[in-house]
Amino acid sequence: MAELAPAVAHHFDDAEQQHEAATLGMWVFLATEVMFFGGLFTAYVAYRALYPGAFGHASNHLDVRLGTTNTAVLITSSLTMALAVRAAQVGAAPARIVRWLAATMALGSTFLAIKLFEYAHKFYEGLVPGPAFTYAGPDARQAELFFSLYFGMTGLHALHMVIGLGLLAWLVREARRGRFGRACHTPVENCGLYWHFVDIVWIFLFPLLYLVGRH
Amino acid sequence: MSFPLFPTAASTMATRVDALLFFLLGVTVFFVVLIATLILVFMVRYRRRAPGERPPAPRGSLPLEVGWTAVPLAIVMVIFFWGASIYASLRRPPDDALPIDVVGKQWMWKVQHLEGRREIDELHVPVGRPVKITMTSEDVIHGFYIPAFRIKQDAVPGRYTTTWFQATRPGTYDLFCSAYCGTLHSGMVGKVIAMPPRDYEAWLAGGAAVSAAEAGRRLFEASGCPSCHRPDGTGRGPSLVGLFGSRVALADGRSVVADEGYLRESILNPQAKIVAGYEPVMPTFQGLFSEEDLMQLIAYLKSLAAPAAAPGSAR
Amino acid sequence: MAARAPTVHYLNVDYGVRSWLFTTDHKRIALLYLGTITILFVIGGIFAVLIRLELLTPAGDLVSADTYNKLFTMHGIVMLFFFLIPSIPAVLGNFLVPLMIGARDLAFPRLNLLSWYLFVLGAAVSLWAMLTGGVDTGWTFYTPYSTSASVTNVIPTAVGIFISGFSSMLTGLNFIVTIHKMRTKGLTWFRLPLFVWAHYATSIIIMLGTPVIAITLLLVALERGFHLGIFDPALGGDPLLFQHLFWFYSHPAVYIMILPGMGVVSELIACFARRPIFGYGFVAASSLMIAVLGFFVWGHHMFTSGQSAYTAFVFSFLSMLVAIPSAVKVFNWTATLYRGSIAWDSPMLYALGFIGLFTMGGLTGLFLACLGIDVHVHDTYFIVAHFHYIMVGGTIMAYLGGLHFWWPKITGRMYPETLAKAAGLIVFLGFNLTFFPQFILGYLGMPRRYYAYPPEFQALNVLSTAGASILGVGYLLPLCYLLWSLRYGPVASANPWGAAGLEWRTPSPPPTENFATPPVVVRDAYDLDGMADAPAEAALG
Amino acid sequence: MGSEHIAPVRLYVTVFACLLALTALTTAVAFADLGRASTVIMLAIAVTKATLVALFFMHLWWSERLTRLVVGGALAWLLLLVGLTLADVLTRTVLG
Repeated sequence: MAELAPAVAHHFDDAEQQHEAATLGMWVFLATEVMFFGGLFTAYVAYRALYPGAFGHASNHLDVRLGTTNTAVLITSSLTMALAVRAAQVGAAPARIVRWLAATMALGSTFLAIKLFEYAHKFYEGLVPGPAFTYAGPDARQAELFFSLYFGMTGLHALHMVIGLGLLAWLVREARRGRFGRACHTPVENCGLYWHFVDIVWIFLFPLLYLVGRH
Repeated sequence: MSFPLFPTAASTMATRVDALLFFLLGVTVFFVVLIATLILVFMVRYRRRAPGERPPAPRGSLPLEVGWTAVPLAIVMVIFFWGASIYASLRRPPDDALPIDVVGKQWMWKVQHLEGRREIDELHVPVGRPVKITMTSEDVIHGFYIPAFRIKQDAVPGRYTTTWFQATRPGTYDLFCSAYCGTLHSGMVGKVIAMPPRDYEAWLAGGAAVSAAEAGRRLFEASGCPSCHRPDGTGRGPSLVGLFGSRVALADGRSVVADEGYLRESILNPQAKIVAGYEPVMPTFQGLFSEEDLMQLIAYLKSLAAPAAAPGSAR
Repeated sequence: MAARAPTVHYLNVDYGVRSWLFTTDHKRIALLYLGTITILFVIGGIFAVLIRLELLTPAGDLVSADTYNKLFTMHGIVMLFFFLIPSIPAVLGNFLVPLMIGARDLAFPRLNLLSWYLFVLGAAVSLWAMLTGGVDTGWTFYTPYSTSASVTNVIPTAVGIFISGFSSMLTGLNFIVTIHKMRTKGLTWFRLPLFVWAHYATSIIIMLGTPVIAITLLLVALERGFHLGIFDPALGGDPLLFQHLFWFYSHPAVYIMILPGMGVVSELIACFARRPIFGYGFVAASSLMIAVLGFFVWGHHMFTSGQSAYTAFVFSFLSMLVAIPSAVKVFNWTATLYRGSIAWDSPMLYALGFIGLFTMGGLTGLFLACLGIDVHVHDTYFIVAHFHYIMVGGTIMAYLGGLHFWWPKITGRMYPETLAKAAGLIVFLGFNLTFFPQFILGYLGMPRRYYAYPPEFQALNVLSTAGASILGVGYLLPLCYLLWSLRYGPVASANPWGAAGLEWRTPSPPPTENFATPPVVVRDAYDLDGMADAPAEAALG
Repeated sequence: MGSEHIAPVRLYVTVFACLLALTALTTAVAFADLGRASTVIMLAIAVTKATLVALFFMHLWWSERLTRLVVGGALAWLLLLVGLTLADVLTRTVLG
């Protein structure tokens, strides 16, 4: 999201201005992301208000253990990401930056693997909306609405994770070349902001999708 | 060829809407003329006479700014309250309104009169009596629009919407579909025939069809509903006598007013709102009843209202 | 200005297709946008011509009903998403915002170029969808028609708009960061030209609104393609939810289109009345007020849709409020003219035409915000007339005015002034003849998107079509003489209009770096005394 | 540069521990029979967790006012979108 010239680009006065511009740009971009997910959250809130019972029943078909595990995995990846950013800020050796970035990537991949497993399971259970939807419980139609939202929201979230992994892979390559240090760490910071944002989205998705009507 | 510039006004609402229109036209003409005149006068009066001319910089004026904020604000508030009062009456049909059901479908309007007559792309109504239209759609969104009555309401699939009018003049008026609905959207037009009440009664009687409630009762029995919904309340489902318009306590502690939308939902999606004290055992009837069937069923359920219930007790 | 030495500027610094396709210069990207949206305007215009020809007679006789439905859909999509939304921001804003704030470029030049590529890609996908079968949902994509009933290319069209949404967001993001972080020394917020204020407000709307339309169209595509039934009434889904999400963006989008136009008009009036805009602070603040309030009024598109009555009252009330900042602008512009020194140059004629037509458009907007009247005129030609007064009478007038005004800066050439005045007059007359009759048609009750109509509406439709042919000539004229001027127009000086503003303090056309030395601002916007400090030609050094 | 803050590792680890604890808590709340309150509690926990991530992992605690304005603006607009839409959905059957 940032302009990634290591030196000060020709149109900036100094590195300070360049860094501030890149940071502001990233935050403004994240604001658009809030609204992007906002459309789905609006749909969710409206339908949950209309069909609380159906949402409760449908939610029970999700696997809480996997959901909780994934939450923990993602939170841990946020920690490693924060440490990667810190390593770049303090001018640590490239190997250390790379180590934290790689850990973040490993955790992110774990999250996606678990998610994929969940999706496959839903597919076997016939909980994918569409002609193959075979939901046995009451309010099957409203449950289909719930699963449409489930796949829409987690799918969009997973897509963001994939993009995040791509960004991390690129960061690793640049870090190996020793590009990041005390003087240049804006790209690591901005990718970090993105990664944490994706984490925050999941922090809301988890209770809204997995924990409705559990008791 | 006729060349009208103003639509016929043939309902009680039309005169109210037109009055507001003339007020708004007055406001518009006043401001457009004011601004245009000022611009033209200034353009000529203060045209540049010498290339090096340097007019004094404006100093700004707080009173002026406040003034031309406050005056428009006052005007738009008048417009808001005036418009809102019309809309409030439009959204609240009189209790004694004659109910007529309308179903929109690509690309026709199907009308069901309570007494039984059904028509397509024609709507016969009595003059001088409020008529309440309850509508829905079988496919996409349609717009029920009678320009001469100045009313419009979208018919939305999956739910009921209502509007009402009281025709003031006998005649034949356009009925349009105003919400774009596909290929023959502009062919989804019909006629509203407003007739003196006596002619309307005669027309109604000419149909010789069974009433909507009676058709609904036959459906009700043919679908096996009475086996659970017994009138004395001893069945597995609640009694439906006197249900319409009453307040129903639900199993989850909420309560709802049993209006058309509630009845429709409870037939199609019985699990959504379970009546307190009953088990969620009713199967869904989605896909088994057409929108017209549903409206007949509801007409029947309405006819079961306890005779003592005062009209309008729903509110 | 005799024997001007061939100076190096952004146009002649480099030649060849590559130097354009890989440029990161905001001025060149602005020209890339200019070329692209001009082509798209012509395409959208051809659709409009066919629509007006079909409506010449009550019967549907020129094209089939399906074709007509595709025509008005594609006219709307092309004109809104691919012409009006990028028009002023991506062309004039791109070119001028850095110049006006004394910056060397936008904050993220490569994202700026990416934005143009995304725009071209989005437009190409949508046009491809139109050429291979078209789309007939109306530009509003209302569900469930768009998700289940339509058999046309809904998904690729939606994807095209989705992509172009990212282009729009990148431009908005660039403006916000640039205006915050890249202003030159001495250029405080309240010295900014109103054009910059307008673009700042516009960018806020873009950033907060566009993502919502993006996700909404994505959901429509997913519902169509993968049965993800978010809006499907058969599942208990709510078609009105789509309308809420759609209008949350698409109402503010009207302000994305008109606010930059207001910014242009402020510049034109200040220059040609030769005095700062009356009530500068109020005009600047009104832009932000419009941007914020514009988000609170979307429900006025849904008064007859089955929305709850209470919400309708709230939305109507809030819609009334958004009229106030617009009124404030009109009054302040008019007050600026008082005791000014008014030159009747062609850009000024466009600007004054804008005020008149925008006033009409704005006031008729009150009819639609007003609950009682809207029920009758909603979805009729009244609404068609209203938004064309805002978007064609407003935005396009301002766009043309701005294009004429900054043409010498952009190209270094003057255009034929007499022809430009004539074109302005023809556009104004043609426009009114086209769209004024539609107000009457609307109140008579003619629904929009009708391909055949009852015969009593014909006379007004004939008038409208006649006006459209005049309007068409009015638009073709500038296309011809502006192109002509590129080669034959007299060479323009750095500041041909005697305007204030940093963009006039650098040569025409500007060098790639915009300014030889970063300018320092010591005076308020539109203060002509500031121009004496640094004569433009001195920058040639 | 020096415009950004370098937080101690211990802070990050503390925040991380809090996030894990809150995750466990929210799951526990979900399985306890608290009626309607459970939704409110779970949302409150989610908001707390998101705030922790934003403030410390994303350095919002140390960032300039403009950044906070951007975040606040985005959240306000999200509430606007959800709020006014919900206002319609919930009041449709009230009148007429």
